[in-house]
Amino acid sequence: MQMPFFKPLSRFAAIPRIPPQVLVAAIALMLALFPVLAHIIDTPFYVTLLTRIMIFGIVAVSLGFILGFAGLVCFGQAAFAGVGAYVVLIMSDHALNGVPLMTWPFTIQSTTSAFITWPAAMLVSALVALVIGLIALRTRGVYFIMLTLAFAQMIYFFFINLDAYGGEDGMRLAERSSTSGLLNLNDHVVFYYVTFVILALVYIFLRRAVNSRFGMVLRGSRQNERRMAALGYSSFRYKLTAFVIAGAIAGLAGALMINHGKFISPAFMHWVRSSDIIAMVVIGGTGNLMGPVLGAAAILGLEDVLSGYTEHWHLVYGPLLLLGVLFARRGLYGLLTGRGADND
Amino acid sequence: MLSVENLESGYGSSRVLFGISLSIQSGEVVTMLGRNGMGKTTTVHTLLGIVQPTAGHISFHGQPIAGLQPYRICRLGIGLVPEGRQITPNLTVEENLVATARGPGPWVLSEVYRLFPRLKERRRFMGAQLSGGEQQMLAISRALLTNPRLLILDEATEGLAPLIREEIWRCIWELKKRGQSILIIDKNIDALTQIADRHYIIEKGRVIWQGSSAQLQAHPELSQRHLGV
Amino acid sequence: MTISLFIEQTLNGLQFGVMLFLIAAGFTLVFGIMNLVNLAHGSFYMIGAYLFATILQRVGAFWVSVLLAVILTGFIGALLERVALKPFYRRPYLDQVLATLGLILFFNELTRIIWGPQPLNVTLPGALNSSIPVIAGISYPVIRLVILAVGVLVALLLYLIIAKTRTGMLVRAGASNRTFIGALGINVNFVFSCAFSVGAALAGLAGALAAPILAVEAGMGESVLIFALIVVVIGGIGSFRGAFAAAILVGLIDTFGRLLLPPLFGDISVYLLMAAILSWRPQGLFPANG
Amino acid sequence: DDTIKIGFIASLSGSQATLGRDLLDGFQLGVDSLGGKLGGVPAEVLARDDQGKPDVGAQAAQKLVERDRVPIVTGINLSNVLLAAVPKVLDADRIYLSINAGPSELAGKGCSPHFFNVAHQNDTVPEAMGLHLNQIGVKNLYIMAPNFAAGKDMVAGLKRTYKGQVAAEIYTQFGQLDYSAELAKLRSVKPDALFVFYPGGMGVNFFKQLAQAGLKGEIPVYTVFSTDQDTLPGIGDAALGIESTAYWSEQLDNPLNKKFVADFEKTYKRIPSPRAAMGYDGARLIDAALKQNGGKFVSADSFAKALRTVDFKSIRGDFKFNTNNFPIQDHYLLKVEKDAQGRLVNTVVKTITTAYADAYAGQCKMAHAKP
Amino acid sequence: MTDLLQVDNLTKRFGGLLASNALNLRVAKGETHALIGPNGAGKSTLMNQLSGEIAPTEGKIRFKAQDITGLPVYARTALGIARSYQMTTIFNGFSALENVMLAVQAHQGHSFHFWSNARKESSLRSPAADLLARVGLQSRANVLASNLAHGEQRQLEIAMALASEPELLLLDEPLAGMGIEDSAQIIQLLETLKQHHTILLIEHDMNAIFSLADRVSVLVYGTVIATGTVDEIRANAEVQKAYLGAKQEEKGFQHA
Ligand SMILES: Nc1ncnc2c1ncn2[C@@H]1O[C@H](COP(=O)(O)OP(=O)(O)OP(=O)(O)O)[C@@H](O)[C@H]1O
Ligand SMILES: Nc1ncnc2c1ncn2[C@@H]1O[C@H](COP(=O)(O)OP(=O)(O)OP(=O)(O)O)[C@@H](O)[C@H]1O
Ligand SMILES: CC(C)C[C@H](N)C(=O)O
Ligand SMILES: [Mg+2]
Ligand SMILES: [Mg+2]
Repeated sequence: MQMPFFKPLSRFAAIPRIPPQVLVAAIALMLALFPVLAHIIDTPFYVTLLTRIMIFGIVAVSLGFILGFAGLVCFGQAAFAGVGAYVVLIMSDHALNGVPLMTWPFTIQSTTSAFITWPAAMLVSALVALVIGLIALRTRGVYFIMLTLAFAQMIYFFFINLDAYGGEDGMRLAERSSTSGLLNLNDHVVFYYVTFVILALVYIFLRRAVNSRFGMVLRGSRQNERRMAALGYSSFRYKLTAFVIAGAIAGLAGALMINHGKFISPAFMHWVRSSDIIAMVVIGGTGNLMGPVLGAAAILGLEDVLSGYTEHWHLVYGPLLLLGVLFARRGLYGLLTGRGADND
Repeated sequence: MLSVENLESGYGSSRVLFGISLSIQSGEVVTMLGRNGMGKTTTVHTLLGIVQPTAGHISFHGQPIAGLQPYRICRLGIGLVPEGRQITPNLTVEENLVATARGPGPWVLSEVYRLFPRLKERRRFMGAQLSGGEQQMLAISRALLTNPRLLILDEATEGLAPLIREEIWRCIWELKKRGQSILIIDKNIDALTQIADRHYIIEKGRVIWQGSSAQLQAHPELSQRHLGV
Repeated sequence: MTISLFIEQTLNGLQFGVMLFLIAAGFTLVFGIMNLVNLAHGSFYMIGAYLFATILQRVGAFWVSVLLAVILTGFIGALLERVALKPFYRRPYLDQVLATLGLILFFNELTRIIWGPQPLNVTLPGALNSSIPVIAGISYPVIRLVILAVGVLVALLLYLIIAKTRTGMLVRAGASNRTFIGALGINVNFVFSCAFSVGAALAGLAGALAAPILAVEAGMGESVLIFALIVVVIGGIGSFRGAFAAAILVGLIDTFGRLLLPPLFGDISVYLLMAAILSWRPQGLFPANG
Repeated sequence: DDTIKIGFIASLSGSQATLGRDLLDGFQLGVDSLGGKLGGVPAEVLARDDQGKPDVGAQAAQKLVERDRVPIVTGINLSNVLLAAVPKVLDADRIYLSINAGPSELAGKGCSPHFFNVAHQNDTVPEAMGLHLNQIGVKNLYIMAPNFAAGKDMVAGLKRTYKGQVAAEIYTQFGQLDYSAELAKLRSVKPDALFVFYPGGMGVNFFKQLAQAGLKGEIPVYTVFSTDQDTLPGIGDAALGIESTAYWSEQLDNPLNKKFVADFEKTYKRIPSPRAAMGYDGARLIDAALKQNGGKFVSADSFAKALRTVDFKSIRGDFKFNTNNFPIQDHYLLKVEKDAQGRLVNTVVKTITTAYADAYAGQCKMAHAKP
Repeated sequence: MTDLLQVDNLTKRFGGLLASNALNLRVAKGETHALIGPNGAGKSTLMNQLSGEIAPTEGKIRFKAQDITGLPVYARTALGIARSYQMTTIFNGFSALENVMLAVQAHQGHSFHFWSNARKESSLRSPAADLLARVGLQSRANVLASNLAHGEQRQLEIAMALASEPELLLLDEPLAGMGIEDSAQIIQLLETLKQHHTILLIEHDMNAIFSLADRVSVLVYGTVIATGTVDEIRANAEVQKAYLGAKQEEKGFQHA
């Protein structure tokens, strides 16, 4: 019954350990300097790739927050991001065509301004998360997973049937959000740094949150919900709050995503995409916030490399995923730092 | 029938048993005594192959059993009443009993129902719905129904009401009269000294004393020092 | 809606339902009982379909091909359990989900390499490939009636085994007390391996029966997988009765939903059903095991 | 650089994978038939899988132009993927040459001097079918298609020429597997005829189920793009007798085509589909245009000019680009029959239109746009 | 004597089984009230209804004269009821101190703080440290809860229950699975708690009951068949027949 053969990789003593603070600083520094480096060695494409990785990193961190600290395995994080993307798209579309967002009971004109559309994306995603959370958080474990999956699929089909905005085919964003002339978002490097700053802010905020009183309540209810109630906590409210925060952050990532790729289709909101996000979190390491970012980088990077070699790259990627889960129990973060959950 | 020599084992990297040796003859009732966390349950688990021994020998009826799968060891004739009851929550009482029953032998369903009429009343209940004490009765009955040559009771009277506990001692007494070999771990030392033939005191994964009930009673300082009585 | 349309749709719904049950039953065995979330269960469905199509091309006899495909799929299931899934029994759900997601990708790619991207053509021999009048005015495909019959038969058989036999008890006892059931003389590993490969075989059966109706192609497992998952959850994890009831319910709702509801609601009817049922009963319809 | 890189995106997995595979195989055969060179320069085809998903296709296109720096991208089979991916190519000032998908959006107002389609504009093929249905006197037509860009184009094209009544217009989910509910509905309506557009795996499912339900004999079925060699082997005999319109067939009788079909069969052991044919044509068109420019891709403008002006012999016979860079070509009525070896093939029944242009060219306002 | 807890006509039905059967119970302020009875009599079920984890079929529960029958668990805790479980339930991933800090935080009720580091807040740390000291765990404050010995975990659990400064402590078999030494330690702890809290205690360990309890209620088949002082209960013939056995337990088997 013992399984000595499958010793977790992180137990092997030979791997050098990096202190978490050093790791975080190194990653931040590397991200901050990367465009300069890319410019020097003339590989601007990697600025685009890294922007993408950071955007997915934001989605993954938002999931890592609720998954690792509140134990909420949400199969709809990509859908929240998708909603955010559609909000920016639809608002911009209306603004560019001069069609008001609504005319009754009063008229609201739309805008392409990032200062309005991005918060709007967060708000709408948060609202969607609120509604879903109110229902799904009444269940636990696999039932919760399945309910979030069901709601994500409903969102997916909602957009498939939204013919006015492309339906199944998706829709293009004609131009990136405007910033009142502050920044030129069309510039790859500017956009890169905008993404980087947002990722950093999200990371810092969540990092504070998980160690705050609120975060302690989340961690407690992940470990023992029954006990939390006996202590006098209504876990539901805290989990719902966390769920909504995660939804809002994913929505913000969606706003970045549509600006980055200038295209969104419902396919992005399919449950399989959400499972990609989960893979990022788990492969990166649950129970801390840098893990999901590492996971996003590892998975998107691997995809980029493998798919360059062969169209049959899934043949390699699939088993790699399995082996990654099997051996790196605490994820890349655990592998690098020797730390596991709750040591953040 | 059972002989254990220099048994060592543990969990992961932490060592718990440091060379346990003991033996049980046919028809004997033997106890393991000791304070919390000294390795009594671990010894039992190692005997049954639930925990793998890292050193030492175990033989049952002359056959070496160290390293065998638990189900094989059980089939050789060891019936376990595990610590913490470990009954199956999603089977009914009767299914819990039938699922692992094994013949031939004196123990059949009607016989255990005679022993614990309460179980008969509850036989259509799910295991999870039983009270703590009822679960304990179920665990004992389940072990008896495997018709074991050696019965192991690990804290089998824990959480039982005094009346029932009394009933269990009476039952063990009866089993002993029928020639059943039994290994008991329990906190009720007074009861044990009356029922058992021999005792082993375990401390920090070693046998630090062994002897008969009379010897144990003759040395109250032993109990005081090693058992906290 | 005319009576005949109603009857035909009911048959369609029931047929889809039993199909889902065949897949969900295996999933329930593995998930509800051994506590293993095997998303690659849909791959067995696909493998069953491919094997059936390949064998049928060689052999030509329908039932022989079904049987062979089912046995082979069961065998592949046993192999997979041994090689890849054993270490995951004691892992959290999340690890299982990801690992088996990886397996899905692997199997899809492997079938694509072996059989190519072209869907396989399955032409049924003789009478199976026709339709027969069920009641006045409606003829219905024979193969769909066969599926219906086989599904109901398997459901009955499973019910008897699970509810009435000692094996059934052990299977139900399942993961809840793995260690101590073992210490009481049961070879739990063996029981689990058997249950796993029976589950795989059932999915293979579903695949073989679906092959004549649907395109046999890589990735065919995932679309049914989600519905099978929904069935398991609506029914209550680990409950066969629940899975059967839920499968029929889902089959009917989906079929009629697509006919009667506006497109959006037709598409999401099953998801709505699940959300409604779970917010009413968070443990599904039949929460107890059995 | 002494090689020319061609970015090639197509559905290599998913329900449309046979289309992607045929496009790629045809294109590769075209390159191979030219000695592995295009315009006299060694060619490298960078094939990418879009999985049938627009966002994946767009992502692939971006990578091809930004990282691999390919001057020309081609391949995409699905219109919705194309619509998402093409801007990535055009924004980077490269050429996109479509060898299959021909959505209306890119033929009219959204046309571009750097976008070409050597295969078809989606609407034209069902337009030909509409004409045929009028000729044979269909009065009450039941229409089914998947709910995505091409599906909508197909129905729009059909309805542009078809004069009879429409009994019902049903859009199903893209990638739907089981059509039993829709078939029951169809049976209850009892129309004169059925028109469907179900490419790839969807077609395999649909036609098999149609036959099993006993509806195939009862209601005549007409289709476009759904009973070609990329789906036909999957459907099997259930496809026998179904009529479709197309601008190319494996049975088309001209020497260039005969050589292509024979070469393709020899290399890939199967009969080519129109996708394979257009892949082949696409490779040869690129070759011709590059040759005209001396084997060099200097700029998108100069290469586009070459594409428009080069004298290019298509294996389908008469072909030329319209002002919107979409083809002007003939359309035929095809019918699924068995050939001498008992294989299912699309025989040419008759010609329906000649030198037919799409309906959108007039809306295309490009600088060069004078016929 | 005022009654802190009043249970009237409480009935809980599990299918056909009456786990609580028109049960009446009074727990007076300040007393230590023991609940004994045969296995399956419905003691834990009563406890669960008092704490709010399961809802009664019928009947009323009043605490400090307020009807709490329909309140959720956390709301009852806020009113001053705390419990320990028959099976240890603590936060295994936290240190002993963090376990208690979380309990203290619950009592303070300010948990929607997102920014400052809770582990460094002295308003949480010092009360938590005091509580650990009260149960005798001060030296183990930084040990991960899962690494504590069984007895220590029970002590920790009691410390957590105390954090809410409860008026009523519900203790379900606090001595279960405990060695003789550990038991003695817990009994000693309960002796001191007695002075400040009202306690409702379930135990099968008669020595503990007889040394701790002010009053004892005997539960049989979901009904209280007797309530009285320790001596009254010990002498009660019905109780002997239903629960204690004719003689004191340990000697029982001799005549077999
Ligand atoms: N699963 C486990 N993993 C790690 N350590 C364990 C495990 N089970 C027990 N231990 C440790 O092994 C030691 C011996 O435990 P064991 O359960 O054998 O003691 P015991 O003598 O049966 O005590 P008790 O009287 O409390 O039942 C203890 O220190 C305990 O903490
Ligand atoms: N969830 C449930 N469903 C059905 N029956 C239950 C449930 N919980 C408890 N019971 C039944 O209610 C009765 C009372 O159980 P309870 O756990 O309250 O007993 P108890 O007095 O605490 O016993 P013990 O001293 O053995 O712990 C038992 O007969 C048990 O079978
Ligand atoms: C030709 C068809 C098979 C495909 C269609 N043109 C599309 O864009 O999807
Ligand atoms: Mg023990
Ligand atoms: Mg109890």
